[in-house]
Amino acid sequence: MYQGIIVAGFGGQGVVSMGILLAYAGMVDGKHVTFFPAYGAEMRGGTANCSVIVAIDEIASPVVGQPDSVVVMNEPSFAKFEPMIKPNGRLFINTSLVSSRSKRDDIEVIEIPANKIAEEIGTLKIANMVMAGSLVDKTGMMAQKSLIDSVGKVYSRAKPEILKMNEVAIKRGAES
Amino acid sequence: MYQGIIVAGFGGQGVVSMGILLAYAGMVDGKHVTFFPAYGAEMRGGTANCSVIVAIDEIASPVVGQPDSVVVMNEPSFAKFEPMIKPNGRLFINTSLVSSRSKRDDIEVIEIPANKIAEEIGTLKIANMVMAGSLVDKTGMMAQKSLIDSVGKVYSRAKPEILKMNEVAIKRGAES
Amino acid sequence: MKVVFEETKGLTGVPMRYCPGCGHGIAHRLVAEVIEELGVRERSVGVVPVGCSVFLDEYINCDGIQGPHGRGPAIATGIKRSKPNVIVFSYQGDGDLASIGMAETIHAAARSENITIIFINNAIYGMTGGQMAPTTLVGMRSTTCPAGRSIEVNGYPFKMCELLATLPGASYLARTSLDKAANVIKTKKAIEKAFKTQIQGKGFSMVEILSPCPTDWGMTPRAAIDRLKDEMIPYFPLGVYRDWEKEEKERAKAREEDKVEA
Amino acid sequence: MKVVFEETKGLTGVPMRYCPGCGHGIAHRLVAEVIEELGVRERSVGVVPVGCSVFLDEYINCDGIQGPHGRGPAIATGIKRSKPNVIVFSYQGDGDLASIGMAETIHAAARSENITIIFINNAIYGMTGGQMAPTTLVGMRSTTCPAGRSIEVNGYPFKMCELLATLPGASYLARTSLDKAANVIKTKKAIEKAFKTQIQGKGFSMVEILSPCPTDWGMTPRAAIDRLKDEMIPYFPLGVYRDWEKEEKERAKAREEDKVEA
Amino acid sequence: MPSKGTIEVDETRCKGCELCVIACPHEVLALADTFSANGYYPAIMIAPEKCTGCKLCGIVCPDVAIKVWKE
Amino acid sequence: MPSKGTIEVDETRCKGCELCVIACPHEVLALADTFSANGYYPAIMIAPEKCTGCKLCGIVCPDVAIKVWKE
Amino acid sequence: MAERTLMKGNEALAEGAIRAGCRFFAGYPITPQNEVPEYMSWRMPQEGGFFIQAESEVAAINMLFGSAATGARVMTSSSSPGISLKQEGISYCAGADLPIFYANVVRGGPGLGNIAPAQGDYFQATRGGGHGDYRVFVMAPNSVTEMANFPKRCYDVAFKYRVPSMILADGILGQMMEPVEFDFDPVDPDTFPEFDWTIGDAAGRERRVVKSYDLRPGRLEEWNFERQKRFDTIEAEESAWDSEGIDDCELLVTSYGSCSRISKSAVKLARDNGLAVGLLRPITLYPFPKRAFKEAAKGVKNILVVEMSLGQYIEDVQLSVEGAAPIHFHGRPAGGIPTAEEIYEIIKKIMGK
Amino acid sequence: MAERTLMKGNEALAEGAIRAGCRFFAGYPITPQNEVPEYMSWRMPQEGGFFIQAESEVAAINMLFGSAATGARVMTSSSSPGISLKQEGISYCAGADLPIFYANVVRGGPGLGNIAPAQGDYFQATRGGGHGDYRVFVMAPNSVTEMANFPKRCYDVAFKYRVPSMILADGILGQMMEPVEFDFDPVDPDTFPEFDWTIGDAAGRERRVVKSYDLRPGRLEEWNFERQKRFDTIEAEESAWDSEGIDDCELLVTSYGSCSRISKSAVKLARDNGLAVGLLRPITLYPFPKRAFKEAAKGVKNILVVEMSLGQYIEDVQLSVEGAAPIHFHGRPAGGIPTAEEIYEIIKKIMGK
Ligand SMILES: Cc1ncc(C[n+]2csc(CCOP(=O)(O)OP(=O)(O)O)c2C)c(N)n1
Ligand SMILES: Cc1ncc(C[n+]2csc(CCOP(=O)(O)OP(=O)(O)O)c2C)c(N)n1
Ligand code: SF4
Ligand code: SF4
Ligand code: SF4
Ligand code: SF4
Ligand code: SF4
Ligand code: SF4
Ligand SMILES: [Mg+2]
Ligand SMILES: [Mg+2]
Repeated sequence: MYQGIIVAGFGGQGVVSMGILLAYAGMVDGKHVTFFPAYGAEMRGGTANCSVIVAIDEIASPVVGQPDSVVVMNEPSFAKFEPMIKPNGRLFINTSLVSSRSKRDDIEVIEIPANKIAEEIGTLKIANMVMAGSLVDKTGMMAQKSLIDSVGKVYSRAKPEILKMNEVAIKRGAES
Repeated sequence: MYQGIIVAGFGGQGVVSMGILLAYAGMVDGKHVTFFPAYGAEMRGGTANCSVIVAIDEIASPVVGQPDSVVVMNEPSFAKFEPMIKPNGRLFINTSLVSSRSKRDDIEVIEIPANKIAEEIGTLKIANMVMAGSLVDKTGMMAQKSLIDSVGKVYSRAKPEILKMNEVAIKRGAES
Repeated sequence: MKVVFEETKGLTGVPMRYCPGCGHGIAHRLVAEVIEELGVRERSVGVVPVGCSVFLDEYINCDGIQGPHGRGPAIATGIKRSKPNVIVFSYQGDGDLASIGMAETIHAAARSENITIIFINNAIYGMTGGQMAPTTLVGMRSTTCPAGRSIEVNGYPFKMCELLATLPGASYLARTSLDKAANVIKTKKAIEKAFKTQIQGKGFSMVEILSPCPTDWGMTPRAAIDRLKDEMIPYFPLGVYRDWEKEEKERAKAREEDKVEA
Repeated sequence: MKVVFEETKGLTGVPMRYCPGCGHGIAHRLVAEVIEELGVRERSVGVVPVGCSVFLDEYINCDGIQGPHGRGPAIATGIKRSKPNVIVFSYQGDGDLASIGMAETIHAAARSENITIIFINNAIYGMTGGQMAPTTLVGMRSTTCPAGRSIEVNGYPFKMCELLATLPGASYLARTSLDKAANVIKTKKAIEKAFKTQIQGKGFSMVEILSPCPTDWGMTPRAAIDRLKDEMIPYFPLGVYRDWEKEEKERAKAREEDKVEA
Repeated sequence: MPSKGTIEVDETRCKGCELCVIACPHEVLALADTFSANGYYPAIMIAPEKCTGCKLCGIVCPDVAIKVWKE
Repeated sequence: MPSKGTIEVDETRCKGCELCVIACPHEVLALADTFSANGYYPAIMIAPEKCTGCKLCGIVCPDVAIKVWKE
Repeated sequence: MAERTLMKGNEALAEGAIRAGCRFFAGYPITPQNEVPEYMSWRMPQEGGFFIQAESEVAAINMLFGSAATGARVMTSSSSPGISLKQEGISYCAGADLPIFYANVVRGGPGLGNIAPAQGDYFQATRGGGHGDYRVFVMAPNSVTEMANFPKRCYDVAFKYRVPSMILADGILGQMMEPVEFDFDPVDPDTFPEFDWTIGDAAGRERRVVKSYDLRPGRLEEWNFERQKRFDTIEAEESAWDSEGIDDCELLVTSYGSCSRISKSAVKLARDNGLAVGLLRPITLYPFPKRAFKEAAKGVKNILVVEMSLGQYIEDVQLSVEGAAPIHFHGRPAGGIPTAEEIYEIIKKIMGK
Repeated sequence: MAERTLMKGNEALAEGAIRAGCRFFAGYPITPQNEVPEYMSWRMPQEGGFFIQAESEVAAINMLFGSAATGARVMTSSSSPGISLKQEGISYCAGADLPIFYANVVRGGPGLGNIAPAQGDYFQATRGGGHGDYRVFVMAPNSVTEMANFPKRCYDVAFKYRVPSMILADGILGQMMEPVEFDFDPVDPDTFPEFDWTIGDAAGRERRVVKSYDLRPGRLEEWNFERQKRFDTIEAEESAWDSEGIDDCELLVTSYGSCSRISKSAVKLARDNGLAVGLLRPITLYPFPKRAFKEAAKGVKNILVVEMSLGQYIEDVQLSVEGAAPIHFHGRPAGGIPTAEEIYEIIKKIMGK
């Protein structure tokens, strides 16, 4: 099992924290993991993205050139990362904010109205968790439990009710 | 003909200007020349010295490791440079200020009461010219005329009577 | 109805990439308006700092040069001394001007180098993500003084206008703020005066502009404006700190009075 | 008869290699006497500059450290922050302190770094052979301003005490001179006060000492002393520019008066 | 009362910083409650009739997003 | 009148800068007219009887060449 | 197995230095290493150490100079332009035999360049960007765990030989997160022996002077020869490297730092496709593991050097293998990051596949 | 034959730069190059140029950065520690493609070292002491006449390729006097063509920006590749060297700069004593005359490298001759000046005489 993932969206959509959570959860799950944020001046007020690798074997290159999975949280990210996905890879689209649809037939596309689901659960802030739930479920790269258990570790200062909402979001994501 | 010369004395005794004059005169005389001053912090208030080479052939190394001739204008210079002279080389001592005498029998020693002679001519400042006159005469490295002609060029702002005294000093040096 | 306010030709028209509510955008526009209005745009060179405003050259419509962090005044000196007819302004942040570039700033002022400095004091290192600046207020948090700036370790924030005012070479020095429209208007006047100082060959001019950095202050633009008003201005008083013109007049007047008395 | 004046144990006894009539010798002796008399010699570290006084470590009888030109205040900061009990003084020339080291000087003062600076202002670069210093007087000749310092090119000489006095972090600042015995005695008092400032943990102290450099001024020592008196002191007024003790007392008094009034 | 002035906000430039809203002396402006294409809530005129064309909104806008007309 | 003080100049240290000569309020000192071993004209007492042991010469000497005694 | 923590490279570097006894940090912000000073700003006080944001990189290295002279384990870090500014100070540390530790989280150059990961400062790191004859002990980690553990090794070597030491990383290593395992227990600086070269408390001993100069004729030369002997010992004893599949390979690939991770993926790809390819990576860049390279080069037909710069690292390979096999080159400067696939294509081409 | 003037090396350097069109000089005093700024301070105004004593070396190089961007022929000079301080600025000049000229009159290092002549800054000069992938065109004069004439050549190359250029000298060359012959007529900067990259007067043209950065993905890499091509051309076309008796020699001696003068005396001594010894000296250190070395190495039994440093220059010789003959080394660091006699003894030993 080797999953090279890119998560992308607006700053403020929790893209980087989702990446860290995935890496942490992968580690808890006994996998090898790396996380690499895009950083820099060109990020000011623009898009944010990061790369995560979760794998059974030791990870050599931490650079994700051709992602196995891409999570796009907003429109500009779609344009930038959709073409990079490996053949037979997966594209996770937050359809609440992204209206473009992939024309590629060599990838699997998973469409999730993440904002809508998040709103239903109680806060827009957990749209990223909905996506994470779906990603972990579809790729099978780790146990859902590992992901859920990690939330409390990564957001160690979050209140119990928020943690609970995160768990719900992950599960709803997995179901959709 | 190859003459590697070191001139040494107190700061203020005209050691460096004597070196420059010798190099200049050598050039006027059609020789190859180099001049290299000792410089630096350790010179503060202490001794001054410089190396001059005058030669028929092109000069490769400008560094005078073993001088053919050494001119010592004061006591400390004697101690430092007398031992360095090449076998069969020459030591020019300003006996007005240097009381040490060489014990080497493989060099020629020329003793000149330069300060006394200079005083007689009219100013202590030309003691260095007395030594230069002797050096050029004994080594035969250039025509005395080249040396005398150069004085006016190197000290271009000097008054005619001073230049005249320099000429006298050079001649008196050559005679002693 | 007539257009009474629109984008100046002093700007390139490229949308600026600064954060929402960032003062750099306002300051850029003011500089652009002034060089356009004074008719010197085509012979102006902007010395671009390292800082958020490293993008300045994309926005202000004149020649530009981008060099090492903090060395704007030295670069400006090189240009001005080679081409005295060129109008040179060095645009700098507080880290750039008052930390790494302190010596260059002070020496350019002492030489009364005939250049103009636009100094954006936002009390933080914007570009690198919110570290302490030499002008960070005591008690204010940053990523390198997470418990708040302490006098004990970091000392007192610099008041650059006051410091430079002690140098005879500083011809025009003013501190303004971007907290409200009236002060933006005053800022523009100060910038204009600074450029005129240079155009008339009167020597070193600098306008220090108190400016919000909502992002690295961790605030909404609205709250940042309030901090400008409530915390920055009280510590960094606005005003003109040196004015060669006024000083010349005063000297002339003093001479007149001397004459009358005599 | 009793010995009333002899070499202090604060000196090593090694004869100094400075030029005849050079002020460094006097300043060295004063510092040496003070650290000996205050009983801190064994826990003192002298930060040795690049300049003629690069030989300081051979003469003053305490630990020493010699680093890059102009960075004394930064080096002193490193020592003091690692070993607060050590008494650190940075001995610097005008080129060292006010030209290449300007930023370090100003920032150490702003931080109120608890160190002492002995600043020898001889208005020239002594060690390198007489180039213009940031304190070279207008009109004074040097090997890099052979026609005399011009305001146009080189700007105005720095008055470091006045400049630093604007910084709240500067706790004790004084300017003294070595032109005559009375002023040498005052210089020693100022040095003593500066070290006491540090010993009592009161922050940044500096004594600026106007000092002759007969060699690079191209003068006899006697004439150099006259220049100190006639040209240097008028431009660089002697006196105390900051005194934390006085300021504390004044503040206390002001508080008292407030109370009485209330 | 017909307005004495009016403004135009360039939605592609506006970043919803609200500075113009604060600056307007006549409470003409507010932020929209829907995202722009750039992901910001842009400024809009909520009381256009009150606009005097005083330019203050333009003067404080960091993104040169406002154009002002006056009679 | 016997002198109230006296001084000693260390000839190996004195560089003949004359500062002590200038500083002495009683014209006790002058430079010698013969070279020292270091090539300088050292300070000497020319009116030792006038010395008060006031230390001023020592205080201004850059080369710590002077030792002063007083009654 | 020690507990694994997920850490950013820059934070691991900072934490690793603290655990290795670092108690003085002076730095100045610059991307992509800002997490180092930021981490230090809150961690140092917890350990009774001192953190200061200096007014500049020049001031920072000179603060280190002062602090190191008191015997403290000191650190500074920066990225390319900032490291250039420190060169004078580093030369002084070398000249005064002060053991300092610093890190360069390299970005794209020259000049302001960009803030992307790069390896363009190899020459500067290994050949002394500063003046005079000196070297710096240079380690090139390729994982966050190595970022965490190498500071300790740097201090150990720096103090043993009294030379400067550094870590040469880049934006990848600084910014990425990986699980970290520390391979040593935290060191307590209070347990260090007294050194016979530190200044600051002269009571009961001869006074000492820390300096880098000697104007007496010939003395500085002797001192340089003595220092050179220390470097000779370092070259003989302190080099380190890592290899994979070099015993039976036809093509030897070599890279250092983050780039070696990418090369490793490429080599795996090649092996998976039946090509006899091996990987050799230097862990210390100075001293360069010359012998290891000479050995490895013996059996191979070709060597491929991959670096994120335009022909710097390759010189050390050339100097080591001395023409034993043809050397091919693939360099990506100023933030260009090669991919494993791209390297694999080059491997195939060289091997005629 | 042009008239010969007796000049100090530093003065010849300054005069040579002025005659080559230099009209902007910013510097800061440091021994042993003080005569350069001192000379400039009175000569520049005579030529309508500008001299400024900057507040520091850092300020000086940045003043050059500004002035060079206007198209002026600019110069700075310093000695070792001062050159280290300029490394960031030099990297920026390289990054912004600005043609600057500077001189390093090297002294003993590392650190403050001493002020004696030395060659310890070879790595820094030839390998870019600053950050990023760039090189500097480096010339190594060995006489006062070359000090006078090389600035012109430096400007020509710098402007042709828009790269930094420098002269690597030392205290011997800076301080010695020799008769000087200029091999070119003074250049009038007013006759230079207009450049299409300078800033300062935008009327009637598109505005321009001089900068060294590009944050757009991939662009900086492209720019670096383009610059590298210029360096490739420089390597192919601009190297220069000098030789004596290399056609029939058994032992090849090689040195650069002042040291090559001393080696020349040693080689003469050897020839006079019937030994087949030749001398090869690089005149450009970057580009290094690799081909000349490769050629020369072919016939010889041994090579002797003599440098006034501890093994820096030797690396370029090694990289050039690629093991063609055994290389012997004689290095004197930090102000140690070898004598011709001392080198001759080594020659004899190597040749078994
Ligand atoms: C030599 C050097 N040091 C550090 C940096 C990193 N750096 C870039 S911008 C900056 C400071 C930005 O703060 P400021 O000058 O206040 O400008 P702002 O972004 O706040 O407008 C720093 C430290 C650099 N590029 N070069
Ligand atoms: C980086 C660097 N730049 C320049 C020098 C050369 N240098 C040595 S001392 C000095 C200045 C001396 O003047 P000052 O500081 O006034 O001390 P003084 O000799 O007058 O006491 C200079 C420029 C140096 N050693 N290092
Ligand atoms: S970080 Fe601050 S200074 Fe920089 S663009 Fe954003 S708001 Fe402006
Ligand atoms: S040059 Fe000047 S400062 Fe230096 S030792 Fe001589 S007199 Fe003193
Ligand atoms: S022009 Fe004046 S009144 Fe109209 S919207 Fe702008 S600020 Fe308000
Ligand atoms: S000030 Fe400008 S950017 Fe801000 S909300 Fe108003 S129009 Fe938009
Ligand atoms: S002690 Fe006083 S009186 Fe005696 S010589 Fe010295 S200065 Fe003159
Ligand atoms: S002051 Fe000292 S050095 Fe000068 S003449 Fe007097 S004794 Fe000699
Ligand atoms: Mg700022
Ligand atoms: Mg001085």
